[in-house]
This record gives sequence, C-alpha cells and structure tokens, in this order.
Amino acid sequence: MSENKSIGRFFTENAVVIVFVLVTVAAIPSSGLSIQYIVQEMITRLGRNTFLVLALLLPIYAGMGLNFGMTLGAMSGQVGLILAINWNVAGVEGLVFAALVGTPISVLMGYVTGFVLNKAKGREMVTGYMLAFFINGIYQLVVLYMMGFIFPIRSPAILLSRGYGIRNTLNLEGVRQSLDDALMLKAGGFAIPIATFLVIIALCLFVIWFKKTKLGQDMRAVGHDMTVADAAGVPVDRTRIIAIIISTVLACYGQIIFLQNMGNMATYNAHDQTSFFAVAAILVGGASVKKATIPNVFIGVILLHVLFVVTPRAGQNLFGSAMIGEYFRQFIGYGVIALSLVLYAWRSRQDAIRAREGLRGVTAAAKPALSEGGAK
Amino acid sequence: MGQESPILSIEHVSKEFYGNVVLHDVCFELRPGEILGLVGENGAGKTTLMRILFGMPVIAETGGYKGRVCIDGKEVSFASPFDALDAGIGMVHQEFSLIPGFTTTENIVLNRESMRPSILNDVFGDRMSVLDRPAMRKRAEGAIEKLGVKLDPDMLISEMPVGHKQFTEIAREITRSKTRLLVLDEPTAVLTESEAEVLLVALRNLAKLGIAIIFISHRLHEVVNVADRVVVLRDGLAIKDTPVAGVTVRDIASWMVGRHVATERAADVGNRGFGEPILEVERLWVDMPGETVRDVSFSVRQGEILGFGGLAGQGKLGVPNGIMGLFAAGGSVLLKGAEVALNSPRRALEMGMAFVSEDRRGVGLLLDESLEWNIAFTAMQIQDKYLKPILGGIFRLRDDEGMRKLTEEYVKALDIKCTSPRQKAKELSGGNQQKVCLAKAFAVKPDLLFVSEPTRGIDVGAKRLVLDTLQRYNREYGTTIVMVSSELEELRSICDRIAIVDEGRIAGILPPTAELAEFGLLMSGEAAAKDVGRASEASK
Amino acid sequence: MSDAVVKGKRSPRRLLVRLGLVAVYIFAVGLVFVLGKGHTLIVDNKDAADASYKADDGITVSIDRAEGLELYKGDRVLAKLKGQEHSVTVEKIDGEKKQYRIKLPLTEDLLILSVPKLMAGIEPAVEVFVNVQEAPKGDEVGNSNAFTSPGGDTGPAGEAPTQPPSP
Amino acid sequence: MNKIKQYVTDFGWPRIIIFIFLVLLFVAAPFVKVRIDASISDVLNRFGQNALFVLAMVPMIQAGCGLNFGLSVGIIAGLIGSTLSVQFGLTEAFGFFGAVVLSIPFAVVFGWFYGKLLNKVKGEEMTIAMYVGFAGVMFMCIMWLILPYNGPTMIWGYAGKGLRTTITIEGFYRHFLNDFLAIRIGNSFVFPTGMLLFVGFAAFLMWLFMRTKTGTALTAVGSNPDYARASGVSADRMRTISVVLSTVLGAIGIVVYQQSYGFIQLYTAPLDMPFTAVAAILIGGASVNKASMVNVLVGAFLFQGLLTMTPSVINSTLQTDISEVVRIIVSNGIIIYALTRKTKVTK
Repeated sequence: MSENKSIGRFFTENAVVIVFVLVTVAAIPSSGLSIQYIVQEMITRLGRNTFLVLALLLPIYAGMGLNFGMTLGAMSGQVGLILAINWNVAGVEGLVFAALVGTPISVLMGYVTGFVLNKAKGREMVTGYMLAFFINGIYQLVVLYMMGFIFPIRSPAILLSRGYGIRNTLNLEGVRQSLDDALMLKAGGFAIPIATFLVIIALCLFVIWFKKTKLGQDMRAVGHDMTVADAAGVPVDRTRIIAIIISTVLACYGQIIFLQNMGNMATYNAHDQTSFFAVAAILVGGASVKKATIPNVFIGVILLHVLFVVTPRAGQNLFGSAMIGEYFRQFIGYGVIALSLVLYAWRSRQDAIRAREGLRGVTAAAKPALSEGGAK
Repeated sequence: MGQESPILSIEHVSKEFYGNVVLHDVCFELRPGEILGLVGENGAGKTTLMRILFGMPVIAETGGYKGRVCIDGKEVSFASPFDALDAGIGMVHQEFSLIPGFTTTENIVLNRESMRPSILNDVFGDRMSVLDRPAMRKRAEGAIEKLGVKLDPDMLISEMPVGHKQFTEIAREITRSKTRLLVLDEPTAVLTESEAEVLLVALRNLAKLGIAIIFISHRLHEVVNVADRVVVLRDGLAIKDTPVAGVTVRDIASWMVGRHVATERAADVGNRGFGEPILEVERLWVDMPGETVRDVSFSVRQGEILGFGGLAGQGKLGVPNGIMGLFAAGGSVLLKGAEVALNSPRRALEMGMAFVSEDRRGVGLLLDESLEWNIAFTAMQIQDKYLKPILGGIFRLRDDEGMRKLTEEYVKALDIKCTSPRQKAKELSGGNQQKVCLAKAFAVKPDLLFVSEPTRGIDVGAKRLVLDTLQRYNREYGTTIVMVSSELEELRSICDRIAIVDEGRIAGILPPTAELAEFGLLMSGEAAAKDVGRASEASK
Repeated sequence: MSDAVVKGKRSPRRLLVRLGLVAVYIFAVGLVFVLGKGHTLIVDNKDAADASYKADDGITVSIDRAEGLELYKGDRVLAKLKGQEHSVTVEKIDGEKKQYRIKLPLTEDLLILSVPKLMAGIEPAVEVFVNVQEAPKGDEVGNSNAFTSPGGDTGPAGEAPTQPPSP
Repeated sequence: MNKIKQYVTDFGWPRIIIFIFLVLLFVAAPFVKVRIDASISDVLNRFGQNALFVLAMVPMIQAGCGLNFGLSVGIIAGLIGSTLSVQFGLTEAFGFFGAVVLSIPFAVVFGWFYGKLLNKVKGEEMTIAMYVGFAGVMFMCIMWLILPYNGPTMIWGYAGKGLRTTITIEGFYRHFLNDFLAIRIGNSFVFPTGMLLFVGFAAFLMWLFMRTKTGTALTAVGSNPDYARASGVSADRMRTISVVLSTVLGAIGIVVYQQSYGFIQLYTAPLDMPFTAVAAILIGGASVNKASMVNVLVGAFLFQGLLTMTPSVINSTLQTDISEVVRIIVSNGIIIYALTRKTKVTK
C-alpha cells in the first residue's frame, strides 16, 4: 500500500524537483549575486507570477492536464488593460476596471476552450496549445487592426501612428505597481507587496474551499474516471468546461497582476510565454499532469525563478556570455516540461503493469488482504 | 413471506435481435425479501433480460421488446438506467464502476453526496453547495451496517481487495433510500471462496430487510445456498421456475445445458485415430484480463480437433491467447517436441501455429485496410510471401498482384461476400469478417490452428459455414485445430475431445458424446475437484 | 442524500440575486471608472492676455495635501490627479493661505488651472487645455511571429530575423 | 449526389474553403497589379523549400505516432550537417551533398533516441514531441555559441567566436538545386527544376518505401497495433523506424530549404518550422492518423500558395500587413480542426 514507498519510487516521483534544486544550487555561487538580492527578487516574482500559476490547478483536478489554453485568459486581461489605459483609469481602480472588463471576455474564451477540449479528449494539452496560437491570431486581428478602426480608441497616445492598431509596447504608467504599492511593507531591507500577497492568499483559500464543494468533488470524480463519473450521472463535459472557464478567468486576473508589476506591456508578445512559465513553474514544483497542490505552486515559482535570476549572470561569469544563461534558462524551462511529461506518461504505464501483476493469482493475494482489511 | 404482492413481475417478455430470438415469452415474479437465482449458459438471455429491466438504450434501438414489465403491478418501461434507479431498482455490475482514487464513503455516495447550501448557490447553482462529509460518512456506515460486513469507510478503493470493492458497489446501491430490488450479475465471479461466503451472508441480511434480490451466478451451489427460488433460462426460454428447496445442483446443471435437439455430428467424430501429440502444454498460466488462466496442462494429437468450453470469464480464452504470445504467460509449451518461446507472437507464428482471435474487430482485422492486406499481411511478415524483388533484389516491394490472387482464391473458397478484394474490411458483415480472419490464418498454412469463438456474433447460416470450413481443413489438410467456444453445441458437433475450463483450470476433458449434465457440472465448478485427475489422464 | 439539497433551480429569489449581480457588475464598472479616472492638470501662474487678472510672483500650490508646487510668475507645472473633486491650497510668500475647491469634468484628460483666476474668483478657473497632440512617432509593430515563437524573449533584441523574406 | 457529399465531408470544409480562397487570390491578383508569373514562380519556389518537411510528417502519421511536432529534432541535425559542410569549405555539389551526408548520421542517432522516447509515452506523443523539440532547439542555441566553429563567414566578427544567427551560403551551395536546369521565362518567372526534381525523387522513394515489407508493417501498426502485434510485428520497432525516417527527412529538408533561401538560420529559427509543416499536411487532407503522398503535395502547394499570395494580394488591396494574421489564423485553425476531429480509425 502507498504508505511504504521504496526510495527509488520516491526519486522517480520527485525527479524533476531534485534535478532542479541541484542545478540551481550549483548556479548560485557562480552567479556572484548576493542572497539579499536574490531574496528580494523572489519576493517580487512571487507576487508577480503566483496568481497565474494557481490558475492551472483546477483543470488538473478535472483531469484535463496542463491548461495551455490559459493564454486566452491572459489576452483577455490585456484587452482589459488596454481599455483601462485608453480611458486613463489609474491606480488600483484601473486594475479593477481592467479585471471587470476582462472577466466577460475570459468567460467566453474559457467556454470556447472547454468546448474545443471536450472534442479533443485525450489530447487536451496539444490542442490547448494550438488553440492559444489560433486565438492569438484573432487577438492580433482585433488589437492590431480593429482597434481605432472599428472599435473607437480615444487616446491617440496608444495608437500606432498609422491611426489604427495599438502600439507595440504600452506604458502602463497609470496603473504601474499600483497593487504592489497599495500596501508595501518595508522590513529588514526587503520590500514586501502585502496587498498582492493578500490577493494571492485569498485565491488559495478559494481553491481550498472550492475543493470542498459538490462541484469540486465532481471535478475530482471526472478527473479520476470519466466513464464512472458519467455512469453515476455527473455531467462530465459541463464540469470540464466549468473547470476551464474558472482557470481562464483566473489567468486573466493573473496576467493583470503580472503586468501591473512589470509596468509595461508588449502588446503582441506579453502573453506568448504566459503558459510556458506557469506550466514550467508548477511542474518544477513537483506537480504532475494529474496531481497538483498549492505548495507545488509556491515551491515551483521560487525554484524556477531563482534559476531564472541566477543563470544569466552565471552564464556571463562562466562562459563570458549572458546569452548562454539566457538560452540555458529557456532550455531548462522546456526541458523540465518535457521531462516531467515523459516521467508521468512512463510512470502511469509502469503502474498499470504493476496493477496487472497484482491480479496474477488473485486467489493467493486476496485472502490475507481480506482478513487484514476486515481487521480495520 | 411470499404472501404480499410481487414487487416485480415479468410477463410474457420476448425480444429478438435482427430476427434471431434471444428471449421468448419469459414470465416470473419476485416478492419483497425474496432472493431469486437466475441461471443459464452464456447467450441464454440473462443479460438481455436485465437490459430490458433497466431500460438500456440498446433495447429501444433494436426495436424494443414484447410483453410487460411491472413494478408493484404497474407496467413500466424505463427510458434510461437512471429512471430504473429512481424506481428503486439497483444493479451491481460484473466489472466495478468505482473510482479508485476515492474512499469507500465517497464511492458509496458518489454524485448523491450530502451537502450544505452555500451563499454562492444563488449565483452559480446548487453545485456550489459544500459537502457535508460527516453526514456522508454516516450514510456510508449505515449502508455497510445494513450489509453486515466490515468495511473501512475511509479506505481508498485502489488499496482494497476485490471483495471489498464488490461490497462497496452493493452498499452504493442500497444507500438509495428507495432501493427495493437489487440485481447482482455474477457478484461472486471475482471473489475467493471465503469472500463469496461473506457476500452470501450479506445478501441474506438484505433480504431480511425486505429487499428483493435477483442473483445471477454460474456457481450453482451458491444459488442453491442463497436463493429461495431459481429460474433457469435456456435459449431465451424460462424452462424452469421452481423453489430451491429440494433441488440439487445436478438438476439445475442438466436444465441449464439440456437440449432436446440432437446435434448432427460428423459420423466419425469421437472415434478417429490420431498421430503423435503435436502440442504439449504443461502448467500454463496466462495473465489475460478477465480470462485469467491459472494452471492448465493438456496435449493435442496430430490431426485432432480439441475443443475448449466453459463459461465466460473462466479462462478458456486465455489458453490460445497465452500460447500465441498475445498476453503475458508462463509454463512450458512444446510444439512437435520443440520448446515454444512464450510472449512472442512472431516465434509462435514462425513455428507453424496460427490464431483466429475472438476479438475480431480489435485484433483480428485491419478494419481500414483492404481484404488483400488483411489476408496476406501475416504471411508477408512471417514468411516473406507476396513480395517481389526490384532492381535485382536490392529491395523487395509488395506484390499486389499476388496478394489479389490469394485473396480471390479465398474469397472463392470460403465464399466471402464482398464487392472486390480491394474493399475495406470494416464494410463486411460479421460472418464475412470472420471468414477473412480464417483466410488470414489459413494463408500461413499452419500445422496447428487456434480458433477462438469462431461463431461469435454471426448469423446461423454463417456459423454452419465456418464450422464446416474448419472441419474441411482439418480433414483435407490434416490441420490440427484447437477450438475455443462458449457454445457447447458447436463444440460437440465437430470436436474430438472437449476440455471444460473453470476458474482458470481444466475442470475435465470429455468426449463429445458425453452426457450433457456432465458438461453442466464441470462448467459450474462442481465436480472440479474429482475431475482434475481424469483431465490429466485424458491428456496423457 | 441529494434530496437534502434545496432544489431551487428556478426559484425567483435566485433569479433576483443573479439580476442583482449584473446590476452590481455594471455599477462597479461605473464606480471604478469615476474614482479611478485620471486627469492631467496644468497648474499655471500667468497674467491674463487682457490683464483682467495678474499672476502673483511666488506661490506654493498644493493639491489634496500633496506637497506643494512652487510657482513663480509665468510658471506652469503638471499635476497628475485621480478623481474629479480636489481641494487646492494656495500659499503666498507672505504666508497668507487660502483653500479652494475645484471640480474637473469626468471625460477630459488634460486640463489647465489658472491660479490667478482662482484667486481672483474668475470663473471658470479650470478649462480644457487645447493643443493639437499627435502620437509620438517610431516604435511600429515589430515581430508578430507566425506561431508567436515560444522563443519570444530569447536572443539579443533584433538578433533573430523575424520572417524569412520570400526569395 | 451523396457521393459528392461524402467526399466533401471526408475532405473537410476548411480545406475546401482554403482552396477556394487561394483560387480567388490568384484571380484577384492581376486587378491589384500583382504579377501572376512572379507569384507562381514564388509559390513553386516555396513549395520546393518546404515540401520535404511536409513529407517528413508521413511516416510518423502512418505509424500512428501522430503529428511530428518535434520535427525540429531533425532540423537541428540538418543544421549541424550544413554548418559542418560550410566549416569544411565544401562548395556547390560537394557543399550540398556534403551537408546532406554529414547531417544524416546525426539525424539517425537523434531520431533513434527520440523514437525510443516516444515509445515510452504512447498517447502523449504530440505534446511531448513539441517540448522535446523546443528543448532541443534551446540546447543547440547554447551549443552554437560554444562549439569551436571558426569559419570567418560563420562566426560573430566582434566576439571572434560563436556562430552568427544567419550564415550566408553565398559561394557555398546557394541555389545549387534551384539553378540546376532552371527554366527562366521573362525576367520574373523562374522554374526551379532541380529542386522540384529532388523533391519529386524524395517523394518517390517514400512512395516506394511504403510499399516494402517494412512500409506495409508500419502502416499496419498505425492502422491497428494489436493486429500488427498478433501478426508478429513489433509496434515499437516500427514506430522507431518511422521516427528516424521522419527525422532524417527533416534534416535533408532544412538543407534544401537553405540552398534555396540562401542562408543558414540558427538559434531559435527552427522553433516554428514544425508547425508550418504540420499545418501544411493537414491542409493537404491528412488526418492525425492517415496521410498520403497526395496530401503532402496538395498540402505543401496550398499552404505555401496561401503564404505567398496573401501578403502580395491582400496587403496591396487593404494597404495593410494583415496577411500575417490571416496566416496565423488559417494555419492554426486547420491544426485545431484536425485535432478535434473524431479520429477516423475504427477500433
């Protein structure tokens, strides 16, 4: 039974995390960065990224794997921000405005994603990935050609000089770090954006509560075994769609938080890597395609970003080229995703085989088990 | 009991699938607290009857049924299993519909969890209510109590012995407050003796609580033990409906398999002379899901037709699949004295054995490819036939010409109904698909041919044809054949000896001429103990 | 059992709550819009063309308790404000303090406040600032890469060629 | 009538729409002063450049490994080969075939490992392939920087080491195939005979291979692994072969691409190439588990036609660079369409 896992099993379970910690620890000294600096970076990046990563949880519970479709949420968030800037709504109000505008869009996007993924059961991930590309095309169509052309834009400052289409980079001056600064705690030389963390904690609480609801239970059921859940009368497809919608909406808010911290927005590229970083983070945190917890998220964000902070410098110092570190962290990112997907797929096959072996000579195995089970 | 009015009454129910009758004018009644044993061979109509009772869509799709099904005297016809559940009928399936990652409790109350409404209900609907785990647990424990078995409400299904899974299933059915009628389809099939005992006790407890139970099982002694009445189905007829009191296992067995029709059989069957043993199998085990073979030893002689019979799930299918290397297997298999490497289909084929799988669409055919491919493929891969060298044999290409000749040859020989050799396999009827599978096997000119369920799901005419073909090849080319089938009659019609497999072991080997009740007993695992000896002798 | 749950699918209460929610949503959008609306105020200390009022040399103007802006005669200073109602405190060198309230139109971004007018009590002290402002040049759409290459932030800027020019 | 309807449903509306769209583009071209002849030779050229990538999809699809989103693995092998060839200063025929020959061993090795990996993860192939591809590209990015290349045309002038992002092969094997027997008509139409011959030859070989014993087994595995297994064919072995084949084709493909394009693109350049190839073969009418030579040729032509014509025509009509977006939407749209389609293999 699961309590007594062999050491080897433990290592395969956590291979990704272990490998990662080793690499990072090795890289820190050679980067020559002060712990002080790294810690501050971590605090900032936790605030910046955690929300996005948390958005991945529900689809995993619902057995839909890693929601690469979260990019759609990110785009909705960006549309929200564009409008906030356009109307020059500043400060936290600006963020709330963006969120409010982004919500209905991301709900729609989430529905679309869920609908498509239901048609592609068994290959949700790759489909979600391609869907993100596809919608990105639509996004560009709207933002780059329709805004200022079909949708009126009142602030010329954000338009391209040709008179329509949003500029390549937007200055989010009005809302820049307004959430972080709303309640900034300066302690021991560290600046801690309390407000941001409060929002994140609130989300964690929501997730925990959500798992206790009927809907949450249904998601788990669907995630474990669609056919059984269906036989028991759980509306499988609908549940899956809901999971994706929530994830998308959260991704929308997450992107807004991310960008307010960045202070600038690359209108056409800001969302390119959203899912990449989020997914890499949660996997690094020790999550798998089928199983993820809130701790996974935090561990992941910290590990991944320590590495991201450290490697460029390390590369610089070791090979005399910052680019190497730059590429290296990309490589690590993709490598981690590939590795953990492989490990997961491979492990689930192993488990299947083990299960079958358990079945051989049922008569022999079951008798003691029965009495032992009965004893409880 | 027995005095109050029946909960369920089946009145003159008949059902036919595409012309062939599977149920004919079946009647019986069931009173509260009564346990009804429902027995019959595979294909006797048990499953169909239950499907009708539960309003499975298939029934409606295949043209509904005749007769009436009444609950409390009122005629009902359910549109879906869910309606049946609402009407208080619970079903426990053979294969578990449980979620491994969930606890006993969670499974018992699956999708019927107790909840406390939350503020968000008004916004997002009832599914936002919060689970009331203590209440859930209480209900689960209540159900387990009723069953009178020991189950840990917080144990994960994945960590349970099979027996407990079975109990969990039953517990789930009885938590429905309305459940008054419970159907158990082969509940003991996967259980060990001891577990089965506990289950039977549990069933009696339920009966005491006034729940009526339909108990489907092939283990006749269990039926005799637990049931108050037994109904025997044979070829869609309820040929017996009697109180169990005073009935012996042997009686039931003979009712089950008894035939009035004398099977026409080739004159020489049963008294032919054979050559040396061609295949010798010692202590074979096969890990085939649902058809596990535990310990089987037998030998086949040159030129004979050996039949394997037995009820579904007992392991007869595992034998050929194991020897041909399709499922993990162990033990020793000698073909003409040479050791056969198990778990490698290629080696098995190369040694001159061939296999017609029972899973026609899954394993037997390339549904999306042409008949030519289907028939010639194996021969091409194993024996390098139907390849023609190009550029002085630098490499060899598919010889479509040769493949078509071959195909046309077999299309004629087995008269396969098809538009052309190029037609896709999936467009053929079941019977013709089966012939294609046979052709594929014949194409490699095997010394030993395994045929598994050759007549499953094909119409009567085709059945006859397939059997004749097998017999012809056996007689004309001296091909030794091992035939596995759930249909005793067809085994008896062409086989020289028939081995009955039960619980993964050979219960006994009989001549086709043996008395029917004998077969019945072996199948229902009664005579197993004393017959094993005879089996081994017979195989010597 | 599930029967235990309040089956209120179509209950009017539920409908009301949902309608209420929509209302709240719309209200919230409006609210944050009004509260968060940003304005750029040009605080100006100049004489009127028609000498109807005279600029005071050397004043400190502080808006909403922000630290004061020093304006000498003829100065103009930018102030970024959020919301519409603001209190303006003007302090002369001689220490004389005076408070005024100004109201900014919701939809206007760029406004000018003439302090002398304000002090002289000439309405309107706050006016829309009119000058043709065109978008800064440069910074056109760069790489909208075919498949939004996941390598987005790799490579030194502009190193990777965005699209292979069709030969 | 029904027959036509059946055919249409098989072929799929999106593809028909794209086809019509392309035809319209050609019709519209003259009215917006786009030279037809120029466009056609442009289309032919791009067709030749990319056809091999599309061809590389066939074996894996046939063997049931799905769409090869990891084609970049092969492309990387090709890049290694071509950079080596330039490094050794091979020119013209030697340059081109040198590049091909040098890259094949790498392709085989990479492909073999890549295949072994995919066998371990049946069912998840596509997602994993994609990320293996990405990771590989990124790893090579590092390699390009630190490998000891020193051809003056190849490395960064200022650093004195590390390969450039784009290396010109002018004077090595640029247009080696394009100019071979090339036919010029007027000053803006060129028929790249050599390249198309090469592509045709490759396609023919593939066609032959699919008819060999192995090719047959491969198709059977894709069509029904259990049947193949029961007939003594090792599914894993066939899948590995298909992956190796696909990888090799990818490697040769990039070399052909370069000789026509005139540059070797390193670093992140290969990231997107698999997607274009995938989109192309799907537009050609392939499904996730069945593909034919016809799909390849039709697909490569339609897709590349689209990529060439939309910019020239649409942009000059709308006076904007919207074509880029059109292309993103079309190519990804078709991929999604294929992924969400009920897989045709009846099990």
